[in-house]
Amino acid sequence: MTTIIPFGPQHPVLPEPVSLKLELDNDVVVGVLPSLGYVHRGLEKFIDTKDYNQTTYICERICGICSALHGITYTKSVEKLFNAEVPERAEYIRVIVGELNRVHSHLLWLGLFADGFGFESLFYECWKYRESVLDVLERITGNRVIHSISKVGGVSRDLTKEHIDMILKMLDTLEPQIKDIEKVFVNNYTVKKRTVGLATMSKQLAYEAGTAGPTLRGSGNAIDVRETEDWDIYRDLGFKTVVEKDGDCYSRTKVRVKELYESIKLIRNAISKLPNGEITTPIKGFPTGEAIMRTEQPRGEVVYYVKGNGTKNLERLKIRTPTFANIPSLLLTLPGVKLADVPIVVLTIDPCISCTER
Amino acid sequence: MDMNSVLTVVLVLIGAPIIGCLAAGIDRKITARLQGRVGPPILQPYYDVKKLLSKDNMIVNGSQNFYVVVYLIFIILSLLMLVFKADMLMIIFVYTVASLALIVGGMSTGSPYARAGSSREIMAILSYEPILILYALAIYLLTGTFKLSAVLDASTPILMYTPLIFIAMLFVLNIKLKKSPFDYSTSHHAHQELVKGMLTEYSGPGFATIEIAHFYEYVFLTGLIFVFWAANPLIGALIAIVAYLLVIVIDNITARVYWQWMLKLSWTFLLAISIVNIAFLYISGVKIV
Amino acid sequence: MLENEVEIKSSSELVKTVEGLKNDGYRYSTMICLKANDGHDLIYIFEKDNKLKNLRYFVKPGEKPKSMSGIYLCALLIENEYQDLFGLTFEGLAIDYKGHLYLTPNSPKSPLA
Amino acid sequence: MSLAKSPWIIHVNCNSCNGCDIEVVACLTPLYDAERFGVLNIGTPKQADIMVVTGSINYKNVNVLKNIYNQIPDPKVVLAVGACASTGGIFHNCYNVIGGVDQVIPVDAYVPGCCPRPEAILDGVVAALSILENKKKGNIKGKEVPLKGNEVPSNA
Amino acid sequence: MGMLNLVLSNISRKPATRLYPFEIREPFKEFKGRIVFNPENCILCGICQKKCPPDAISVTKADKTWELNLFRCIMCTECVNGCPKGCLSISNERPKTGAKETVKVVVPIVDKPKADSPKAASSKAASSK
Ligand code: SF4
Ligand code: SF4
Ligand code: SF4
Ligand code: SF4
Ligand code: SF4
Ligand code: SF4
Ligand code: SF4
Ligand code: SF4
Repeated sequence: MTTIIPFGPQHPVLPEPVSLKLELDNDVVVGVLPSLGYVHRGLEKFIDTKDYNQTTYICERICGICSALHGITYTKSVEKLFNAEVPERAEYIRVIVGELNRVHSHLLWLGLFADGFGFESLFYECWKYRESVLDVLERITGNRVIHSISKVGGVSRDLTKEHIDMILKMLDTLEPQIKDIEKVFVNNYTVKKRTVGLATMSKQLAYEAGTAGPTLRGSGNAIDVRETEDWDIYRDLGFKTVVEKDGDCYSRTKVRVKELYESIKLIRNAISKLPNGEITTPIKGFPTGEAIMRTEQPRGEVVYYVKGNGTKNLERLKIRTPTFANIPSLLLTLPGVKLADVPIVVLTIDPCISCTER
Repeated sequence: MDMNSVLTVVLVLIGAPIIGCLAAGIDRKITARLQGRVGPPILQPYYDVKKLLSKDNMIVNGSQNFYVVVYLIFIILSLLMLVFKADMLMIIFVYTVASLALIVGGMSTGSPYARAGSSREIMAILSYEPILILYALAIYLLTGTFKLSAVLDASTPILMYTPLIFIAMLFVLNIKLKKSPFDYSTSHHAHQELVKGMLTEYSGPGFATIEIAHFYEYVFLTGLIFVFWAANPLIGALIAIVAYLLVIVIDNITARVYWQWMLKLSWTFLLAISIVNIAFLYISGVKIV
Repeated sequence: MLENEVEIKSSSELVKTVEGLKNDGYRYSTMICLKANDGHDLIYIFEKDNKLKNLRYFVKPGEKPKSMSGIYLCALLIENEYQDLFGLTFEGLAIDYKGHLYLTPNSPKSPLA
Repeated sequence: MSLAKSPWIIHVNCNSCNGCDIEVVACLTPLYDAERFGVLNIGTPKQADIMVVTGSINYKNVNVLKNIYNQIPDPKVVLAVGACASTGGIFHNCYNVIGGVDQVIPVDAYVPGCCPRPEAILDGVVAALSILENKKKGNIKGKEVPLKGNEVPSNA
Repeated sequence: MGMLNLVLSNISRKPATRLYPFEIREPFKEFKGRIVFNPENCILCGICQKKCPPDAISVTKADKTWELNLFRCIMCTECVNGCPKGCLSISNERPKTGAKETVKVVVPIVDKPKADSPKAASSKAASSK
């Protein structure tokens, strides 16, 4: 006997409005049909009425969690259209804010994930540490969550000496705190009980299902856009891709925890190498041509396609977000798991429906 | 019924919810402090109940609140029987009826979450019931009767001879208080994959009744722990309080597990240690007086 | 023109090329749809070893392009999206939302077309 | 005073970009700890008093929103958090956006910002408390909103 | 047990909670709270209106008003950077929670003899109009 249970769109452990129609055989999922559209706004049409500068702000609001990286990717793609050379200092500031963004996003995810298996105090612990990152971001950019740091041609605010000291100090306190929560995620008996061996995807399957980010790297694929030539800065900073082999929820968690350390290292390196100089370069005229820009967001690779036609409005803007790439993998991993595990499995892809649907 | 018993009944009826309410409030406060935050006032559960009573009552069918009342009555009954040192087996039976009433109520609402939560609660009953029975059996072996009065009148605490059953009972306490790692059928403050589990469809006064019943239940469950050292009520109360605090701490350092895991745990480990304990009592033939 | 772009002329050639790419170990990244000369341009983006490969295919007005979801399952989401937004119809979709992936009957029809 | 001491909220994410959502969740976490006011994030509308809505309304989630609103027992208060929920914000002209929350259900208090600080959201919750009390005293009922059809066209 | 350590050290420390609204932390000086409009030099050119992504500003030349819908503003600060006369600035104070608020200001035109005093009206309205 199978029963259909609607999961979402409003569900307390899923902060995201996605609706899954789950077909259950006793306690086990046998079929799943995602239903989307609860946050579809129609942002790709924004470009018809607003110019390419204003579009930056809408791109940041594709999603509030990796907002800084959306803004950075968009502005970088438009700069590609202009063939513009952005001052190095601006690029470094983008990396610093982008990586701080990743730290806050991963801490946020770790917390929500803990909440997914009913571990409230761990959830609170993660979010408590996250606040120090937000405080720093607020002081750098003027806002806690939506940073508006990147603009076409550079960045909107500069880093002062005071800011740099504050970032370094924050990282020094944050690192041991991450070590503390890492111990729980990696060693706690009940946590392992819930995550080890759950929703395993083989290397091959994760690759072919087109997944992105920690979902992909958790299955042993060392693919990270930060290694590509689009972001040559990262190679100077000694970036190393984080990979875990097992492909289950546990290794996806470990990827994210290790990426926290990687990001902290990147921020420290970027600060030590931070060049002096301008933070913006003037951009004149209107964009023409086509460009594709990819960056690595907390949840995986985002692809921006922009096409300009010589007017102030872009002709086409298309965003392939990481969750969009990861959702099909749910169709493969959900059948066979228990109902109690559904939120956990859904959470391990770190779903952000608002960018999926735009 | 003499005057004294009437007085006791009245005292229990009034006192138990007050103690239970305070216990719930202290639980929330301690939980908050363990999580590094300030937390609600101690009287928060009282405010919650008062608010719920003043809200509109939304029901999906007429019988759901009937089951809640049955639940409340049987919880009170089992508590009274405990206070009046009645037959342990009867107490367990009445208590189980109370739990079943809540499950039937959850089932009757028809919401898929409530159904799934209710069936998980059945699993919970399946896993703790044998331990409770063995607990009663241990009392029988030690005193020659199921009557609690024998335990309470004895001068030696039964904990001396039932340490393993005591450990098993701590797990039962954890399961019944619906604390992590066993908070899968419903939970008090945390939310979970089943929304509010079997209590999803309750609102306003109906939900308030459940909360009040929970207050009685808190007292009843800690009472079961108290019995382990009833010889000296002070030590007994202390043990009950420590057990309660222990459960709160465990709640904060574990994730929620599956009911399958709980069932396995209780039918293997908990049952095994309880049976070892019983076997020891049976073979050694110790009696307490 | 994008880097590494190949122009595809016919629908059968497209299917063959995509199958070839899959055998070569390419990942399906995404597909982009643009309005062009009354019809639509589809740009298929594939990735291998962090390099992109783009296929451009022109969909004539009224033509029903073939779905790639048989080759790459993950193509189904983006193809359903374009059914919603551009009013295209893809043939052979693994799960077909029939133009209601995002939009409800009340919403505007094919808003980007 | 009983209502004001135990406001249970249900958080409804409509068209939000997640910015507001994570700030609403941040309110519950140790640094802001809304539970100091007795706030619990309850998962089911039937036990909630305050509906916290983030994001604007679109044609698909409008019925979810109305449905949840109808399920909350009286007295109830709706709190619109963020520019999107208040006026449609930056998305107010998008084709699939109907507008702010007040286009379809009555809203009692608005929280400005994009995204609003947790402090601003706490202000909103505190403001909602007295509104709850007043509604109880005046026996003001939320009106039943119809589920399907006549969505207000985007004009705000 | 890593978690046991964490929770026990939590209980032994002061809670991390900021006791808002009883203790209010000073907002950071960098915080973008709200847009402040100084009508003195405004020439009603409307650049701010054109630059504003969510159309929160409306400038009406005919009745010389400058209007900002605080509940639609997303604090992107495009208008601040765009204003040729430097009339707009960022304050680290945020708008009040509660009813929707629109700032409507009648602007004294500079090239004409100065109006007696800039009439600033902060009108609170239940709906944004
Ligand atoms: S993936 Fe999530 S956090 Fe990132 S931009 Fe999208 S919605 Fe925001
Ligand atoms: S995964 Fe998507 S929705 Fe989530 S933060 Fe990234 S871009 Fe936004
Ligand atoms: S965000 Fe801007 S372009 Fe998009 S609909 Fe709204 S006003 Fe229009
Ligand atoms: S108000 Fe701003 S942060 Fe909040 S949902 Fe809307 S765009 Fe996102
Ligand atoms: S200031 Fe510039 S944009 Fe404004 S009215 Fe004068 S010329 Fe036009
Ligand atoms: S920024 Fe300048 S060119 Fe662009 S819309 Fe505004 S006034 Fe026109
Ligand atoms: S800060 Fe941005 S959103 Fe606010 S009024 Fe200025 S331009 Fe508009
Ligand atoms: S505020 Fe500045 S930009 Fe706006 S109308 Fe006045 S002068 Fe022009």
